[in-house]
Order: sequence, then C-alpha cells, then structure tokens
Amino acid sequence: MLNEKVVCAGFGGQGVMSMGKLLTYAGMIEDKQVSWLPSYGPEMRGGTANCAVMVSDTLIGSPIIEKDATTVIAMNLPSLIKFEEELVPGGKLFINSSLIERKAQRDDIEVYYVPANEIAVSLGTGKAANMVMLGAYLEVTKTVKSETVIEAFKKVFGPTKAHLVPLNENALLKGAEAVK
Amino acid sequence: MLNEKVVCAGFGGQGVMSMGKLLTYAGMIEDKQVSWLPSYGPEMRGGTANCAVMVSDTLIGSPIIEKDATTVIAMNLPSLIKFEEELVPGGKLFINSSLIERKAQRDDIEVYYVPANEIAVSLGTGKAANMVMLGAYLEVTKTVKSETVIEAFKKVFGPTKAHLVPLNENALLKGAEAVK
Amino acid sequence: MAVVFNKTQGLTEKEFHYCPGCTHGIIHRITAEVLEELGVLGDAIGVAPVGCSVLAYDYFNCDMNEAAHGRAPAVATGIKRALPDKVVFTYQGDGDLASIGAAEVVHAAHRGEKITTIFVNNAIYGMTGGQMAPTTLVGQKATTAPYGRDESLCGQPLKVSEMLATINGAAFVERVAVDTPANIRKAKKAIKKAFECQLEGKGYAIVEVLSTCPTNWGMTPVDAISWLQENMMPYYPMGNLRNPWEVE
Amino acid sequence: MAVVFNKTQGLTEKEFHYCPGCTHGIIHRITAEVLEELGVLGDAIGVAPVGCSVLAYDYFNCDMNEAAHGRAPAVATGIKRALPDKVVFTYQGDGDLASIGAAEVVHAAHRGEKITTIFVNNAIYGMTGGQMAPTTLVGQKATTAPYGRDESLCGQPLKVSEMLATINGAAFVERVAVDTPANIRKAKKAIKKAFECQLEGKGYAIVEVLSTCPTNWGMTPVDAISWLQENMMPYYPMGNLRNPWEVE
Amino acid sequence: MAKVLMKGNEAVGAAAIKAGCKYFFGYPITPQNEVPEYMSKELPKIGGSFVQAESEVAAINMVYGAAGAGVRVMTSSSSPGIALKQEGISYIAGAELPCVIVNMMRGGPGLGSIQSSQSDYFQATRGGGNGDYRTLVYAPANVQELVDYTMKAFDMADYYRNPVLVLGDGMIGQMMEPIEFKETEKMDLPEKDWATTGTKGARKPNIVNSLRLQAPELEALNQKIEAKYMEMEEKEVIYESYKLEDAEIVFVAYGTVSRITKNAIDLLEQEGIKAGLIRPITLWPFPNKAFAEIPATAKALMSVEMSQGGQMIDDVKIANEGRLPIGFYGRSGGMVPAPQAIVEAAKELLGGVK
Amino acid sequence: MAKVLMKGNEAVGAAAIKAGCKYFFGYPITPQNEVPEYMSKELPKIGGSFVQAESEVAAINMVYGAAGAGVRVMTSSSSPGIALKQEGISYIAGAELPCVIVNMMRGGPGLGSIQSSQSDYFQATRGGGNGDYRTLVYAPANVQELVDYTMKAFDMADYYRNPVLVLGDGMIGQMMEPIEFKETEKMDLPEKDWATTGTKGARKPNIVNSLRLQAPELEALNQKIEAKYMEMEEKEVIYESYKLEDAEIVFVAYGTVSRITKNAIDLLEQEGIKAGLIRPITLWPFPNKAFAEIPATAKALMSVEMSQGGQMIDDVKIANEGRLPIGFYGRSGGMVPAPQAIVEAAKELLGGVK
Amino acid sequence: MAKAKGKVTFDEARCKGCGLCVTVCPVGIIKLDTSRINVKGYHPATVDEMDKCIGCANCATMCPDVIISVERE
Amino acid sequence: MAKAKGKVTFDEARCKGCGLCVTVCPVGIIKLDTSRINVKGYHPATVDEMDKCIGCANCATMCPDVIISVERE
Ligand SMILES: Cc1ncc(C[n+]2csc(CCOP(=O)(O)OP(=O)(O)O)c2C)c(N)n1
Ligand SMILES: Cc1ncc(C[n+]2csc(CCOP(=O)(O)OP(=O)(O)O)c2C)c(N)n1
Ligand code: SF4
Ligand code: SF4
Ligand code: SF4
Ligand code: SF4
Ligand code: SF4
Ligand code: SF4
Ligand SMILES: [Mg+2]
Ligand SMILES: [Mg+2]
Repeated sequence: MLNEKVVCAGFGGQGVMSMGKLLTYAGMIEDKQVSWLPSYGPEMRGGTANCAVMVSDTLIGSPIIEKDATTVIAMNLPSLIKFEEELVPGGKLFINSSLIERKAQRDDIEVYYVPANEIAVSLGTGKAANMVMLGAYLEVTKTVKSETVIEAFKKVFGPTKAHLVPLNENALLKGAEAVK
Repeated sequence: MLNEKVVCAGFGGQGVMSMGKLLTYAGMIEDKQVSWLPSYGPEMRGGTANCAVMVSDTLIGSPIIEKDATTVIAMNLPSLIKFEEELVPGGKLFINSSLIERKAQRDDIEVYYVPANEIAVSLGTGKAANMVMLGAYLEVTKTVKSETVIEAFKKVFGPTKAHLVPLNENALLKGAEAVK
Repeated sequence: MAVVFNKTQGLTEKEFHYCPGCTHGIIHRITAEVLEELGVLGDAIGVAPVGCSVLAYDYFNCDMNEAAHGRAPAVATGIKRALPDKVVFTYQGDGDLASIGAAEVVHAAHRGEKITTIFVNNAIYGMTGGQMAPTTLVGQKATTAPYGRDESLCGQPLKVSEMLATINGAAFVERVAVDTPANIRKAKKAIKKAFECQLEGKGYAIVEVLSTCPTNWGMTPVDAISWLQENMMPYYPMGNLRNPWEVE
Repeated sequence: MAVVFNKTQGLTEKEFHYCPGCTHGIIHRITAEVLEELGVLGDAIGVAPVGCSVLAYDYFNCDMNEAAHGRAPAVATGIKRALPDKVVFTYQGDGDLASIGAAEVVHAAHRGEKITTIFVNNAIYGMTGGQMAPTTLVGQKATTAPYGRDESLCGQPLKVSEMLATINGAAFVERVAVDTPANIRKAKKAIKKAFECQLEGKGYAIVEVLSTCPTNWGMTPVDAISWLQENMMPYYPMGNLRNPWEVE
Repeated sequence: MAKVLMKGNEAVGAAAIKAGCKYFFGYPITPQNEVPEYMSKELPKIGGSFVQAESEVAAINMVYGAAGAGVRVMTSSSSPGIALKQEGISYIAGAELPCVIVNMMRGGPGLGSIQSSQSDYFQATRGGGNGDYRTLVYAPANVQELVDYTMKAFDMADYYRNPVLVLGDGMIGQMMEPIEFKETEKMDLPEKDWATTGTKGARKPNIVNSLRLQAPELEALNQKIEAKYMEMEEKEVIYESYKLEDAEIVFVAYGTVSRITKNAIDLLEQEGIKAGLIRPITLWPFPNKAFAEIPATAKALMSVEMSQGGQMIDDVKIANEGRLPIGFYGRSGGMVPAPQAIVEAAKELLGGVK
Repeated sequence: MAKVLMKGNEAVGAAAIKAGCKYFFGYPITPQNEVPEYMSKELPKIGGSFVQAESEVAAINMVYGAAGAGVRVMTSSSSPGIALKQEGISYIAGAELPCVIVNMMRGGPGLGSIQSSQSDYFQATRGGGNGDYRTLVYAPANVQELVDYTMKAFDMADYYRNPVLVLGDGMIGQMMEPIEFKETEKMDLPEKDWATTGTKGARKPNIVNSLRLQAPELEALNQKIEAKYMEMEEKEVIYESYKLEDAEIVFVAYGTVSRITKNAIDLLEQEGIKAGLIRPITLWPFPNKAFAEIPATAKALMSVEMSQGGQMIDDVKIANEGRLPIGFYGRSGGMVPAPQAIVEAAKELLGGVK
Repeated sequence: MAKAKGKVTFDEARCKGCGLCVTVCPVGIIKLDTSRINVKGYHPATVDEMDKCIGCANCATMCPDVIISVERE
Repeated sequence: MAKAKGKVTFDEARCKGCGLCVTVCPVGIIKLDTSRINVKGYHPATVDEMDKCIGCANCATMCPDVIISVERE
C-alpha cells in the first residue's frame, strides 16, 4: 500500500517547491490522496526551502513529516544534513551529487547519488535539475507515472510553458536512467 | 438605626449633585457609612440630574436606589414624577414648592413642601435653594448635624468659597424652619 | 407671501438633541438641503461618527450607518465600493476625524475614495465632556488640559485641511465657518461642491466647518460665536484649498 | 595608511539578515554612525518597526524596543515622556509608517514629540512579500496589485514628507535617497540634523529615505538602484521641507 | 466538478467568490497573504472590489460598511491582526451584520512568530471585543473543509446576521490539497431589507447601528441577539468523532492538530491502546453533546492543542462536567505536536488514572 | 491618614500616583473620563507626564514604551476602548512589561451604551489579544478596594512583569465613597535591569521585544510566562465569602453586583432562606479553591452578572466540576440587577432543585 | 426703496432660546421672551413688530434647531 | 596631480555579492569573483589591482552589509 512521505529540499531557486507540487499534482491525477506543505520560513529572506509531500492510498493524517519521511530528496548540502535524520529506517535518500560531495551517514537507508545538475546541463539547462531528481525518484519508488507528471506540468504551467515539455520529459527520463 | 437612602433630583444647575455630595461628606465626617452615586446620563446634553446618597450605621450594600428610597428631594416637576414611586412606604418626600405646583400622589409617605427658591431668593440668591432643601431634610431626618454640613462645605469648596459660608448656614437654617 | 425658508425634506422630524446654540444643527441643515437640492436623498447613504453627532442617523432623511469612533471613512469606503453609484458621505467631529480617525481620513483621501466628508471642527471633544482635541487652540482650557493647551507638551493645533490638501486624491478641500448667515451660505455652497465632486467621480472631498461648542467652551451660544470668530478663524483660515474644476 | 572607513561602533557585530543589495543596511549604518558621532549611543533608545527591519534591535548598538506594526511613534512617545533626557528614535518602513501607522506619525508630529524618525520608503511591503504600499508608484506591480497600481482605485502614492511638513510640530522634515555615495553622504547629514533637532528640543524630526527592495521589485540590486533613480526620485523629490534653524 | 490542487489560503478566496462574495478588505500579514493576493487578482475580473486597507482596523470597518450595504463581504488576517479587529467585530455583531472573517493563526503573544498555532481559541470563541456577543466559529482540518466551511460561513452569516469566523492556522493556509467545489444547496435566506442601499424615496431610511443610548433598549438588543445564539447552539453544532467506541482515552482536538491526533490514535491502536477523538468543527457553539457519546470504557480525556497550557481545555472541562479526569498536551509558539509525543502523553495520563 | 470622599475614577488616579505612577496615557471615553482628567491635572504637579493619546491604540503603545523604559505607567478606558487595546496588551504580556490597565465597563456590544455592565469578563480573563497570555484581573466592589487594588496592581505588575487589569464598571467609576490611602508595606521588587534606559556605555544593550522568529524560542518564552501564570494561580487568588456557612444557595458575583447580591442575601435571610456568596476579587486567577468551602447544605449555585447569558458562569462551571446545578441571573446593556429580582431568581432555582 | 415685507414663524415648542437668531436680525426685531418658558424649559424667541421684518431669512439661516420659517412678499 | 593611494579590505565571508560596490568604484577595480563562492553562497567582491585604488571609500559607503574597510595614505 502506497504511503509516501517525501521531503524535497534545497536552495531557494533550485525548484524544490515545484518539484514537490508536480509530484503532488500527479498523485491527485492518479486519484491518490495527496498533500503538499511548504516550510514558510520566518518573515526573512534567503536560506533554504523545502516542502513535505504525501502521496498515499489512504487518508492523510498530519501533513507534516517528523522523523517519518519515506523519501528525502536533497538538492544541496544543508538539506542533506538537515533531513537525512528525518528518514525512517529503510527510507530512500536521493542526493544531488553535482552539488553535494558528502556521502550519506546512515546505513539503514537506501541511498541514490544523482548528478542532477550535470545531467540537466547536458540537456541544455541546469534549471532542469529538479526534474532529473524527480525522474530518479519515480524510477525507484513508482509513486506515480512519469507521464502523469508531464500531464501535471501541462496543467500547472499551461500553454505558455508548453515548449518546455520535451525538455522536462527528457529530464525525467535521464534521471530515471541514472538510477536504473 | 440609621439607614438613609436619599434621592436628590432636579434640573442640571440646581445644585442637586452638590447637595448630595455635602450630605455624603457630612455623613463621612460623622463616621457613618456613606456613598454617593450620580446618574450619568447617556453621552447627551441637558435634561435632569440626580444622585443617590446612602448614609448608614452599617455597611452599604448596593449604592443604587431601586424602589427603596427613604427620602426623595425633588427640586423640579420631572423629578417628582420620576422619583415619588421610588419611596418606601413611610418614606419622606421633599418637594420644592417654588417650582412644583403639583402635590404628592401617594398617601403612604410623609410629604414636606418647601418653597426653596423663594426662601433662597429672600436670602439673596436663588442658587441657595439646594441648601434650603438640605436644611429642611436635616431638620426632619437628623441624618447629620447641619454644622457638619457646613464643615463639609468648607472642606469641599475650600477658602475661595469661604465667604459663602454664612449664606449657606442661613439657608440651612431657613430650610429647617420651613418644616418645623 | 412666498415661502423663502422652510425646513428641508433632507431632515427627519426628530428634534435635535444638541445643546442650545450648538452649530451642529446648522451644519446638519445645510448638508441635508444640499442632498435635497441635488436630488440625491434617495441615493444617499450617510455615516454618522461617534461624537455629539452620533445620533445624526436619526436626523438625516436617508439611509444611515453609525460607525465606530474615527472609522467613518473606512465604513464609507466599504459602502461606496459595494455600491459605487450611491452618494456616500461621512459626518465627523474633530476628535473623531482628526484624532482617533487620522489614519482613516488620510487614507480615504489617499485612495481618492469617491466620498464626501463634512468635518465639524469645534476645537473640543463635545460628547465626552470637553476634553482636548487635536484642534484645541493653544491656551484653550479643556478638561484634559486644565491649565490650557500647552504647546510645549501638546504642540500646535492640527490644520487638517492643509494636511489633506497635500494629498492628490483629495480632490476638494475647503474650510468654512458657520458664524454668520453669509458664511453659512458659503459653507453650504462648499458642501454642495463637495458632493458634486463625488457625483462627478473626481475623488475625495472634504469640507471643514468651524463650529462652536457653547457647553464645553463654557459660554453662551452668542459668546461662542464671537470666540469662534476671534480665536479660531484667525488660526484656521477660511478658503478653498483644492478644487478639481480649477485644475481642468 | 590611515583608516578612512571602518565599521561604526554604533552597530553590533550581528550580520544583517537583509537580502543582497538591500539598502536597509546602508541606512542602518549611517544612522548608527550619526549616533556614534554625536556621542549619544549610551543615551539612545531606538524603536524598531514591524517590517524587514524588525530585527533592527539586533543591529543597533544601543537600547532597543520592538514596537507593534505602525506604532513605533507611540512607543517612542512613551519612552521619551518617561525619559526626556534620552535620545529616542524610530526606524520605520513605508507600510509601517505610512499605512497602518499613519495616525501615530501624524500625531507624534502634531504634538511636536521630541523624537527622530528614520523613514525607509522602498515603495513596497518588503517583509510580507511585496504587497502594495501607500508609496507604491502608479503602474508598479505588487502582489496585491497584480495588474499594477491603478490610480482610479488606489489613488496616487502618498507623499508623506509633504504631508507632515504641513504640521508645525514637525520641526525637521527632509527627503533623501541612498542611490549613490554622494546622496548617501547627504542622507547622513540629514539624519544628523534630525537628531540635532531632537537634542536641541526643537520638535519632531523625520528623514524619509528613498530605498530599494531588489527582492520584491524583482530586480538585481544594481537595477533596483536605477529603478529608484528613474521612477521614485522624480515622484518623490529630494530636499528639505522643514528646518528649525532656518526659521530662527 | 473536477478536483484542483490549491493552497489553503487561495482556496479560501476561491470558495468565497464561489459563495458570491465580491468584496474583500484586508491587510497583509503572514501566513495568510495569499488570501488578499488571490482576491486582488480575481475580484477585478468579476466586477468586485478588493481594497488593501490601511490597517486591520480600517479593514474590519470597511467590512462593516459593505456588510451594511447588503453585500457578501470577507476579510482575513492572522493573530495580531485579528486582535486589532476586535472592536470592529463587536460592532458588527451589535449592528447585526453578516460577514466572514478568516484567521490563519500564528504564534503569540505579541508579534510572536509566523508559525502555526492555535492560541487564539479564546479570542475566537469568547470574543476579544466588548459586550455579550458570539461569533460562529468553524475550524476546518483540511483544505476541502476550508472550502466547504468558508462557503457555508456566508450562508450562516446571512441567516443569522452575525459575523462568522473561519479559524485556520498557518499550516492549513500554506498547504496544498486537492479540493472540489461542490454544488451546494441554496439556503433559503431572508431578504436584506435592513441594508442601507439608498431609500430611492420608496421606503423609510434604514439605519445600521449598535448604539442604544437607553439601557433598556440595549438590553432588548442583547436579548434579541442572545436568542440567535441560542438558536445556533441548538442547530449549528458540528463535530466529528473518530474511533470513539470502547476508547480508553478520548482526545479532543480541532483543526490541523486533529489530524495529527488521528495519527497518534492509530499509533496507540498498534500498541493495543484504544483511543478515540472528539473533533469540534464548530468551536462555538462547542459540541457539548458530543461528550454524551463518550463510552463507559473511557478513563480520561485529553485536550490536544497548539497552545501553551491550553485554551479549548476550558470548554472540555465545561462539557465534561467533572466526570473524567482531563489531561492536556500542547506545543506552542509555532511548534507542532508530534504524533509520538501525543502517544507518550496519553500513556502517561492513562498510567496515572489506571 | 484621614478619610476623603472621592469619585471612583478620581480615586484610581490618586491611588496610582500614591503607588508611584507618574505616567498616564489615555483617551477619553465615558464613563471613565475623570481618570484622564484627574491625571492631566495632577501629574504635571509632580513632574510626571500625562498624554492624551490620539487613540486607545496609541495609548496602549505609549504605555508599552514607558513600561519598557522602566517607569510605573497606567492607562484606563472603557469597553470599546479596551477592545482596541487588545493587540497592545498582548505585546506587553509577550515583552514581559509591567503596567496597569483600568477598564470601567459599559454596555456592549459595539458602541452599546454608557451604563454599567460586566460584559467584558471574557475579554479580561481570557484576553482578546492573540496568543497564550493572561493578565491578573482585580475586580473591586467599592471605592476603597478600587484604591487598594490599584495600588497593589502596580506591585504585582512589577513583580510578575505582566500587565494587571483593574476591572470596574461605570457605577464604581462614578460613585463617591470615603477612602483612605493606607500606608502599605513596600514589596520587595526585583530591579528593572531589563529596562531600556540607555546603556550609558556601561552595559550591553537591553531589548524589549515580543518577537521570536524561531518557534522553539517562542515556545520557550511561552513556557517562561506560563510559569509566572502558574505562580499567580498559586499565590495571587483573592476572594471573599459571605454567609457561606449552611447556605442552601450560593451566589457567585463580583464587583458592584456582589454588593447588590449581598442585599439579596439579606433579604432571603429575612424570608428564612439561607444564601451565601462567593465573591471572586481576582477574576483571573479565578478562585476555584473557594468552591471547596461550599457547605454540604448547598443545593445550587447561581452566577449573578451584569451580562446577557453570563460570562463568569463559564468559570463557575469549571470550578464546580459538575457537583451542583448552576443557575444564572443577569441583566445587560446597562441595566442593573435589583436585589428583589435576585431573590426571586434564587427562589425559582431552589424550587426547581428541591 | 421700499423694503421687502417678510414674516417669520417659530416652531416655538422646539426653540432652545439660544439667541443666535436675535444677533443676526438686521432690523433687530427678535427677542427672547423672558416672560415665558416653553415645554423644553427655555425662553423662546419671538417677534413683536413683525411688520418690520424684511424676510431676509438670516434668522432661519442661523437657527441651529431649524425651527424658523420665513415668508416674503 | 598624483592620485591618492588607497587600500580596501573586504570581510569576504559576509559579502552578499550584490555588486553595488562594483558600480560606484571610480576606477572600476572591484569585481565579483565568479570563480568562488563564499560560505554564504555568494560570489564575493574582490579587487585585483589594488594599486589603482584611490581610497575614495565610495565602495564602503555603498556597501549595504558594511563589510568594506578603506585605508588611505
Ligand atoms: C473607541 C472609542 N473611544 C472613545 C470613545 C468615546 N468618545 C465618544 S465621542 C468622543 C469624542 C467626540 O469628539 P468630537 O469627535 O470632536 O465630536 P463632538 O462631540 O465635539 O461633536 C469620544 C472620545 C468611543 N465611543 N469609542
Ligand atoms: C498588526 C499587524 N499587521 C500586519 C503585520 C504583517 N506585516 C509585517 S511587516 C509588514 C509590512 C512591512 O512593510 P514596510 O513597513 O514597508 O517595511 P519593509 O519590509 O518594506 O522594510 C506587515 C504588513 C503585522 N506583523 N502586524
Ligand atoms: S456638547 Fe458641544 S458639540 Fe455637543 S451638543 Fe453640546 S454644544 Fe454641541
Ligand atoms: S525583502 Fe526587500 S526590503 Fe526586505 S530585506 Fe529583502 S530587499 Fe530588503
Ligand atoms: S427674516 Fe430677517 S428681518 Fe425677518 S426676523 Fe428673520 S432676520 Fe429679522
Ligand atoms: S436661533 Fe432658533 S433655537 Fe435659537 S433662539 Fe432663535 S429660534 Fe430659538
Ligand atoms: S576606495 Fe574607491 S577606488 Fe578604492 S576600491 Fe573603493 S571605490 Fe574603488
Ligand atoms: S557592496 Fe558589499 S555586499 Fe555588495 S558585493 Fe560589494 S562588498 Fe559585497
Ligand atoms: Mg469636537
Ligand atoms: Mg517598505
């Protein structure tokens, strides 16, 4: 039974919020129970951003992740440091190895190193690193289909961003390949 | 045992508030329990004014008079109409007959008609009508001594009004005579 | 004989509760006459303040709201935004408008809210018993300025019209007085323009009316008028400060 | 080599939390330098607003109070009345001072309260994420003015200094900008005068500082400076509007 | 209608518009800024009006004006901003005007923090304004409920001519969940013939007012509005119970905390401890009657709140009438209770009463 | 000292000055105008400062400033004005500043009336501001107590670094009674080394502040102030009981209404019905422990208030813990309960439970 | 030039005896009647020599209680 | 006229790379060092040709984070 509790975390600007939103949206399209909760920091500028995404077959209780993340996607070092310990034993940790040199500390979890920025740059823009990570995540967990994520992308961003669909499809694919 | 509940009522400007205050102050000087409560009307102008004075040998509960006045001093007609019914059976009603032509309606009370304005004018100023009424009241009820009222007057109004002391003494006296 | 003066339909039959000689009554009348003459009584929605004129809702013969102290311009904004075709006005005292309601009047002007304000400056808090207002003159006694307003502690009186005239959204700003029949007629003209300003959608309009409070000034009504002329009028000069038509 | 520029003792060691290129930092520095240069750091009591500069209490190296949103002038009044010999200042943004706190600043000026205000006008609500301020320019986009500020609905931006300059208790009023080193030096001079005005007991003093918010304007810090010069400075002219010494 | 994924704050705005609200007066404050932002974008499209007021005080008084003019109107804010609206809310209740007020609570007291909290329960249910008035208070636990109760709030406000509060917190305002705008039944609502819309010369002037200079008249007004409150207590109570049958411990929790508490209940179940939940959905009127359903197996109650020391616990005590011991677990200042911590607190309480 | 006859409102001012208060910030509102008027006359004489603020909001924030500067400071108002001060009071509690706030209650809601009322009980005891804070609330029943508790309020405020409320009503503010300024013992109070008085270069800057951007820090602040509230609950409860021994019916009433209730008790006695009174003098902390003194003879409790439907009755219910039936008698909007009416209500209640 | 002829009517019961009308009458014909007290308790304004009235309406313009009507030939 | 000789020092760890100092240096010697990222995550400002510095303190005056010190001969 699906009960994914995913933390997406990184610098502001790395697209972690929209990565989470797309996953949530796709979950909704596939008729799963979903929620998305951003950390809205103190009324201050800068720093890191993260969101907690739930995708589940059953009703979602608390939308908060507290030491019970099934997956953590860490796009930068501070995020890795902060969230590795939030994983349940057996949880999955996706590390953006393009920006994070450190290795995971725990040995009771599954760790995937994805050079997301490098892959994205190879596709033409470093901005797609978040989609690369999402592709890797989906390949491992099968939480939703990657086609559904693309469908969600179209719904969320509309026709003005339609030209980016192929790029994003590619990014999801390459991300998936990176963990195959 | 003394338990006076006095309503002093009249037009604004007739000195009903200070009549009440002097009685209250005198009661205090004579070591009785006292309270003074003004009606503070709605935040509007004009109309009648009244205050409720308690002078008692025992602790005062409610400072409000509600159908249990032992005395009503009515300086004008609206006050008479409004407060006659507040008297307990056997209560005392002092009517300023200079301004009020009507007679008391109840026969279970003691009524005193005092031409206060006329007496005051005869003393030199209509403004002393309130002291005339107070004199009459004290003569009947002996609630406090009239000397104490004069003492209170000196304390409340201070040296700047010292020249008015003889006038007020006279007014109290004439008021007392009017009901002897 | 032809009737040359009769009570306007803009007022109800209720007797004013104001003290003898209080100029609130004059200002009510001329405002009501303007509403009648402009034919907008059926479209008018007034906002009464908290102050001696709190019961204005009983006197104006049109729909009325009673606002919280100082908030009449905000209440009027709510009404006007909901019903942009209606004629919305506030009637406010100097405590209400210049003290607690300073932010609301500044921002109604700032937004260029299409409403009209009749601002009764009697240099005192009438209703609550003569406390100092921002408009109380230096040296003038008040129950909270028992030694007279002290400039070194309380500053000089606030000139509301001059202040609001710096704001572009305040399309019409004029100060008038109701000390003589001639000035009352001028005041009425200003009030009429202030409503026309609204009807033409030009922006916020305010008429400051120098007024008396015989009771709390401790004077007869007649002396109060003289005091107004001798003390208030020199400090608060009459005249138009903003006018949307001149600009065009 | 002689040190010609070093961090002032008027600031603590805490790093500013402001966004890159945010001019709040510049204004903090020059204010702190003035306090140091006047030798009043030990007597100074500052009041921080609610806004991006809410943490100003961590940065100024003197006693500090954090006021409720918009109420800094009232808080400062309380402090100054209790301790008339101290040097009391408020540091406020345009949402804080010109919007919710309009009544408080008008009345601090009206009373001639002997305090000094540093008013940071960045034409936006920085802290809460770029909502419209009373000072937002016509056409400028904000999160609550997604189609750009519409004059017909929101009026023209409020010129706070011009408004306050009509009030006699406002002894010193000047508008400056921090767009260039030269203007920053001028701004510092104005701030110094504003404190001298307090020290000499002349009355209320305020310096309006035209400032940037690169983050919510959606620009680089460098572009934000240009936008300030090209858009804000023409609408908000720099200059002194009141000066207690000229009058003498 | 299809489901859409929406942030709580935006969903509030969308629900209001759906319910016919075309007027919004507000002032920015985290964590509810998306409400005014959404309204500023959407209301112009439908010929409505969004005004960013100069302050919360002005905003609530604009609401008073618009409500008096007979339109559906809303404002929203967060804790300190709602504190500033108290006089205005009291006026709205006194003048018997309908409106909807949203509070996305944050940590207090004072400026506090911007994180989720439930420490405005007293303010919401007792009123921080002056006088004997009440507001109907809905406490949704998810974004769908936020939508549903926001819409319902407009009907209730119009029906009772009374302000209705939607009490959320930063979390529900910020989170996204799928929602559906259900077509609800149209309530039969009285005409607003009391509204000040201009007499058009066709009727006597209407007056919107809370002043009653004569005490007997004010008492009459109070009796009239009390009658409405009694009707609300009778008819408007809403609550949910969860796993109440044979519970040993019964939690009482509302809003987002109730979700966390459900997680805790499930954890307790795994440990073989039977726990249930009473979730008030209307905080006022409080679901006293729900406490009659508590099974004989229950040994204790526990109020779980995002509050230091508890506020709803007062109502729990009143509803409980001395029957069961009452425990409390809470976090404050923006801290959110963890399910496991609730579990521990429950075990400790049960240990104490066993 | 000799007795003097003073109006309640003026006595408050005199007591404050006696207690060392030299700073007052207020705004006119009936029925408490004599407080600011008195202060405007007296404070200049002693080198203090009276400021008529532009509003109640400004007044409470001036109080915040002056309290932060370490001086004894007071403000006073009446119901709607106190509603406007709620945000400020929450800030003062959050920043842990001492001050005294007087509310001479009048009828509500909204503009209401200017006559006596007790319908701000909730506002006073639960706080209409945001967040988990409390204020110590004294409810004097006569002018002497008004004096005594106003003076005590300053000590308590300084001791706990928390706002203290003196809750009167129009009646007590307007009435005159003889009073005495007793020489009270000087309390041992901590130095105000936290005050912002200028560092003089001799210490680190002090900061007066209620913001805690990080939730854990705000929770810590909440825990700290909760500890003070627990200490107050422990140490500061004050109440009076009257003819409680073998009472059949026990009234609960505070402030001026308690006096009227005493009259009613005496009337009942004349009719052979034994009645007693619990009079909370601190409304918060509420004297729960007084209810332990209720004799076994008691058949019912009755809350008597100047409120529509009752507010203190919630605390009576909590204190009662379901033991006795609870009745209510109240008048609202400025109407004052008559002793005889209380007698009738009591007889009816007793009839029902006998 | 023959002066216009006017006539004023007071709603006497509502007069508050403020005297403002008295001060503005150009021909000085309005007095407060100190010999009488109206239902409100005030000495009401009154005109003896109505034929001197020029119907200028100054009195009505000034009356705060709007109790004066004016007619003119 | 020989130009004054100056020297600037950056508290580099606190630099936010805003670039404001870059725009105001009259001799154009300040750059953001895009090859490095400081602990805060920004490209810090830096000067290569310090000998061209005239010690005018424009950069320090403009720096919002008060991280520049200037010396002059
Ligand atoms: C919030 C609030 N504060 C104070 C008051 C008390 N109050 C009633 S009227 C008034 C002042 C009125 O003065 P002004 O606006 O000048 O009107 P005037 O009576 O002089 O016409 C005040 C302070 C109130 N009702 N509500
Ligand atoms: C009573 C209240 N209302 C609203 C807020 C939310 N708030 C915090 S800062 C701010 C605006 C700040 O803008 P500004 O004063 O321009 O300062 P800046 O951030 O631009 O420097 C607002 C509305 C609050 N904290 N308290
Ligand atoms: S108190 Fe003053 S303003 Fe009020 S009605 Fe009387 S005269 Fe007029
Ligand atoms: S949001 Fe704007 S004002 Fe606030 S710190 Fe960032 S740039 Fe400065
Ligand atoms: S109308 Fe003119 S002349 Fe006639 S009474 Fe009135 S003021 Fe006098
Ligand atoms: S002005 Fe009017 S109210 Fe005053 S005395 Fe003349 S008629 Fe009477
Ligand atoms: S001191 Fe002047 S010359 Fe030297 S680096 Fe700074 S701006 Fe350039
Ligand atoms: S101005 Fe200061 S913070 Fe900005 S780049 Fe230059 S040194 Fe760095
Ligand atoms: Mg006035
Ligand atoms: Mg700003």
